[in-house]
Amino acid sequence: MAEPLAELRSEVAAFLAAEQATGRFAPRCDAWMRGVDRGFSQDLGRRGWLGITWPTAYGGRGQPHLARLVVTEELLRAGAPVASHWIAERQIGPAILRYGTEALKHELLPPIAAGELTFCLGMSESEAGSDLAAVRTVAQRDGDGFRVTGTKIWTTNAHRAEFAYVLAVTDSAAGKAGRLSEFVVDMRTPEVEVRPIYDLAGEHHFNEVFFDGAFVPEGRVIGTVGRGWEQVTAQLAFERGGPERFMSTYPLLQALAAGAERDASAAEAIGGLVARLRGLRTLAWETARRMDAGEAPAQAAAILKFLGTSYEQDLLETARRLLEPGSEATAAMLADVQLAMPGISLRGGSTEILAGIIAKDAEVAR
Amino acid sequence: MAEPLAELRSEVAAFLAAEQATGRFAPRCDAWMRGVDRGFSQDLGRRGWLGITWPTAYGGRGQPHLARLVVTEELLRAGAPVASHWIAERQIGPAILRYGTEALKHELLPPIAAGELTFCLGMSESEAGSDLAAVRTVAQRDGDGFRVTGTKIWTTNAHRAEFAYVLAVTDSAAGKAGRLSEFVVDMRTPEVEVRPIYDLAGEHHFNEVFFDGAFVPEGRVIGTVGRGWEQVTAQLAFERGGPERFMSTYPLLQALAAGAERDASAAEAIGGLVARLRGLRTLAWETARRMDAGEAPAQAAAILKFLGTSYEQDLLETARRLLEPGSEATAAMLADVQLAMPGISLRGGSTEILAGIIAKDAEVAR
Amino acid sequence: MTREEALLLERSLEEALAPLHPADWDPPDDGSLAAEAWALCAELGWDHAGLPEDLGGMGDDVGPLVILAQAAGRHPLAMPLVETALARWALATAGLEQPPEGAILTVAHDGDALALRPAPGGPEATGRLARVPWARHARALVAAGPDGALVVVDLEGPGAAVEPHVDLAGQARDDVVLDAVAVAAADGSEGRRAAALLAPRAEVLRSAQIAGALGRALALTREHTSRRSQFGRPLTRFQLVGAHLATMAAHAALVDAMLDDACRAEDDAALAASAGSLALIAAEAATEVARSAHQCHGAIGATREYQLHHFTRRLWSWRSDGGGERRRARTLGERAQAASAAELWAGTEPSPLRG
Amino acid sequence: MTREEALLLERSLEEALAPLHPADWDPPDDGSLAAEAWALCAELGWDHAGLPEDLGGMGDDVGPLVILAQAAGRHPLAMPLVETALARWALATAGLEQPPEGAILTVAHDGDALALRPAPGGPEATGRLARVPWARHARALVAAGPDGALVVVDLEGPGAAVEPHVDLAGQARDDVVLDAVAVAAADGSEGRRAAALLAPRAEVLRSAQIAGALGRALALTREHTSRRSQFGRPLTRFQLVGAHLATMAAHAALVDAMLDDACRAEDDAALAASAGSLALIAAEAATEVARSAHQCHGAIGATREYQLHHFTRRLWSWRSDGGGERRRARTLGERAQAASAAELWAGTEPSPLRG
Repeated sequence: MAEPLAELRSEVAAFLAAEQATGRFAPRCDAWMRGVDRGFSQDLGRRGWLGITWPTAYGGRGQPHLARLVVTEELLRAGAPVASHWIAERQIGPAILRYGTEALKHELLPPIAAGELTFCLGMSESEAGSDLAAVRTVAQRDGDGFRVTGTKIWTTNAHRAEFAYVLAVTDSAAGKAGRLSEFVVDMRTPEVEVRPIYDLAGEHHFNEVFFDGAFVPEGRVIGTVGRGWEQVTAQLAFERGGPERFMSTYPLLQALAAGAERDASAAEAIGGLVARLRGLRTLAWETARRMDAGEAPAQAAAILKFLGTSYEQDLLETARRLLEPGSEATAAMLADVQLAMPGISLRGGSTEILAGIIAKDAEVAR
Repeated sequence: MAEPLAELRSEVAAFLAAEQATGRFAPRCDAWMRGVDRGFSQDLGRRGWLGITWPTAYGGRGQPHLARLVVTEELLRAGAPVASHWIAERQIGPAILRYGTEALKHELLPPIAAGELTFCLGMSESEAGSDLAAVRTVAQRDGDGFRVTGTKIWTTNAHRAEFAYVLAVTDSAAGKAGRLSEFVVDMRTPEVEVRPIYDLAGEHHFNEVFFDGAFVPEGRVIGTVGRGWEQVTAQLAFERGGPERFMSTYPLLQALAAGAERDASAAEAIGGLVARLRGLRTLAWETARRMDAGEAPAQAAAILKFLGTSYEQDLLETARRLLEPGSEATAAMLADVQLAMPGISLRGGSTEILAGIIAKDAEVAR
Repeated sequence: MTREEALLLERSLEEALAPLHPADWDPPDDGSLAAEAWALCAELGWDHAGLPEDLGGMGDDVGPLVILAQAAGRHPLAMPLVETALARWALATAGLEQPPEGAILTVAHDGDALALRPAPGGPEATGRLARVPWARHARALVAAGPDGALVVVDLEGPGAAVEPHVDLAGQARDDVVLDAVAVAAADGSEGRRAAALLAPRAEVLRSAQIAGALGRALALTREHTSRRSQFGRPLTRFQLVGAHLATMAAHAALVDAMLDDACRAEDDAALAASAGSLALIAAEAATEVARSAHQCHGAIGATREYQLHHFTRRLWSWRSDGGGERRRARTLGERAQAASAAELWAGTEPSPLRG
Repeated sequence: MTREEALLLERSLEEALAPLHPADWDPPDDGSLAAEAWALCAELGWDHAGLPEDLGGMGDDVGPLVILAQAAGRHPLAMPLVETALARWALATAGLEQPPEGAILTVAHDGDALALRPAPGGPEATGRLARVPWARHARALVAAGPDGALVVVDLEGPGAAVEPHVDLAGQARDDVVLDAVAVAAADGSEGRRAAALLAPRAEVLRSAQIAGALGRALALTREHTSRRSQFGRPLTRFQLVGAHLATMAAHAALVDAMLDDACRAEDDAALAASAGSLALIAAEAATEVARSAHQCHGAIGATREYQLHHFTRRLWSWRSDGGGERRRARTLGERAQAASAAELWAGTEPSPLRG
């Protein structure tokens, strides 16, 4: 990696090591979903490590995607608490940058880059599952804006978010292509209500979010009314193509390498995992490079998530087999990952959905 | 196992050990498809070990299916050359016993039980794949019989067989239920032609068989004209439910246990395989017990084949990993199994087809 | 036990336990006891199932305990019914005194980690026992001691301390620390038999609990996938969903067959041999079934509101009980590597079929 | 090598090799040479690709050899083009003499199994080299000797014997038995560099051949599944077929990315590190892709009449070359277990991206 990137990596790693040493955080698997610490995100923002690819005019640093990849790799490697800004910085910022009005960019990108805003994703609905074409939430014109009505589910961090990204129907008569639009909804709008959903670990990250005619001003539309399908598809490439698809569990790999017995069985299993991790990092780098070249590598991103899920599941099984019965800390980490794994494997699209995308993009199957 | 069965097992095992010691055969994986030795089959027949469940009137011994299971387990364990009689004894005999006329039973069952007849299975067609409903071979009434016209493919041992079992359309206007009938076709009929197909190992077991108006007398119909679909479905339970679905590769397991290094990796992998083999044998015994109780456990048979294929594939991968680079004999056995495995995993229905049957029989999916 | 007795026991268990956990039920994860359920089971005498008939039990046969454990797997109630019944069987087998009615007992799998020392008042045990199920609630535990005797530890006496932990399902799995605790030890042939059979029976019973939970996970998945649609088609119409359902059904059938096999074992050695394979097969089934169940359920399956987690979290925990899969597989594998060809083959022979 | 040069080389290889194996082509499995193909490659000088430009090659960069090896994977011709090119590179790098034009050379992976003894006329080698590709056709082999020097063995000289074997694909994999055979050894720094890089380069090139064969297996499977129907629907409409195609495409993409990574390695140590992961990933891809390809093809795929076997049989053989996956994985794993946290992480860092 070119010099400045290596330097950036050292800086981020040094910062994280120091913060961890002071006890500010303990490495945790799946921390980009579960590790919520607004102050930590703000610290990253102050150092210029969020929105690093965005133009300086919007609070970014005009760096390549490879620089962002270096930062995210180090954050994930450390298991640092980055959930407060993650979704906003990963996919909402880029979507606004690509499709938003000048005013919206100036309003939202700088605070996202400062780590000051939490976004939640209002995509899924209980009857839609992975099928975004089945979204039923509607946004009806009302004066100089829209009124959003419907229910979103599996909305991570809705109870902590300033804003929701909402995918809604603006033309129910249109086909998939013209039916949907994207909105930024202020979560303080009175007609928005949040109900908690507890996950397998008994933690509260998911929510159900009810919109009962919540008003959204015209300026909070992302992109073009009716182009939501096309826009969100591009967004999913950002969502799937990052290293969180195989590095949610890096702290467990580290514990495994350090803690497993030194025998043939352990060495062979760990060797296989390490090789796969290198392969996945290489694919992620390649994906970032293609984004820098202006592409939207949707299939590469789907492949990354597809292989990443299988790697993370195999890592968990291997670690469980090799580390149990282990120390208290190891047992706790294993339990943490085990309870998170069903969620990890579904996020960004189930394996079944991804297989369809990969096969279809190769213009073969559906 | 009750006393007489244990005795039967010892007898068969002792015979096989003695024959192997004289060099009459060398243990080979997949020998029930590849190990062709008419004389050997006749020796088994002379000892009363073929058609053992059939009534004595037809050359059998009136024993339970568990006795047949004991014999087949020992034959497979030894990797003995049993392909000459296998298909005839496993599924054609039982089909004739169940549906055939008295004359047909007297004609064919005694020589099958004597190991003197080889049957080939004319089910698959090149455009039908696993879909028996798509069979196109027709059997047209002609005087006191039928004339069969069509092409069957993947017909194992057709070039060595006295008879072919043929599934053919007798009423092309009928639905699946009334469309098909089952015939026994004499392979010496002049209008039958056999073309070899070489497999991955370059061996000749498969064939394409052309029927160009081959005459079949009325008496060679199995069961009722038009009931072929129903009859063949019951036959598939016999085809799938036997120990050959996980014991094709037993000689490799034995070589693995004897030849692998003694380390943690080898012990853990071998331990897992041995436990699964015990589980599969238990399922196969249970399936045979249910046949003795008069059931046709089609779902249990599909489960056996489904789990058996995955066990055999894992055994091969484990053996390859643990035994290479190995001795010449081991390398040859590994190569043999590797080249046979695509065939092994497809025979009796691909995993995809079986999954459908298992899920469907549980009245759920299709 | 006749088939009728078995069905009767199964039905009584079903009728008593099913009403205790409604669909929206979500008990705490802190290792606490489902006291009402436990009281009911004790009142109905199910914890005595392993005792001789003259003591109110159903005899030495492992069958009734297996039915009990399957029910405990289908009904995810926080209580040591299986552990107590197993411990009472061991005490009776060893010729030791039965604790009072309603007492909670448990079983440790690593009794060989204890140091036993003779003392004036009888032997004393020192050491740490890891992850003992429900120890905090138990009056006593039984274990196979380092010298092969059955050891009974009074957990309420001086020198015994319990460090609380919970497993993935919020079930108590406590470390027990013993400092010169007076124990009862049965080292006659009956005591040794009970000690030697403790681990295999625990494996069989945990596998039976796994079987019960597998069945429920499969049933919930069938229900869910036949009720829900995606892309305009019911989930069951998707071939990959069918593949998951087939995987689940196949693994569940394999475990059931091996459970029957264990129940048919003709002697103690045969039971131990069957249990070793069964435990590995059940652990693998737990992994595969839980994965497929969650995959078919999607997000709803990963919530506390929906019932699936009661079963999958227990499957993840139970598969590791008794020392873990790796140790078990290695033991079986080392035996296979040392075996002659005839021993290897005989080692995979099922128990004789009856009728 | 510029991108244009790479494309040009790729196109020339494609145009020359593709016509040499028609769809119904089924050469013998006896380890014999595709003599016409070899003569053509030698005439076009491709076996010289690893030499310095002034010797008619394309330089020290591994890139041109990778393109050559990928083509050799796409075109299943029985010849040691990759081995000869690698051996010529090693000889040039070590400063040793090049054999005459058209000479067939090969490479042994287990040169440390040789015993080298000084003798009046120079060092002599004794020992057995296992499964050396194409040894029966080769004039000489190169290997890394036990002391780290590059060793060249004249296979036509006295004391050298070849025991013929074939691999799963009918390719010659011969044992070489040496009895006090006079060898050339380069033990200066250039010779040691060539010897140290021999195994990593062989791994990269075998992985490149695997990549070529993966691509062909995938293409054949796409073609087959889009052309054939079952139960009235094209195979590609079946979700499980889609899952197989996705598995194949994903593994192929992973191998391609790691091949690029190896080509970008900044120094010899980086190449060795990349090659270790690449070889494991390529071996796993070979297994997965071959399995899915056969599963999608059904019976036709398991015949000699259809082309798939040319690729899958080579995939099954190539994944084991150089000592096998188990040894490789263990080496990587032992290193990871001994590593500090920082080393573990750095050990998975890709080679720098260019542009």
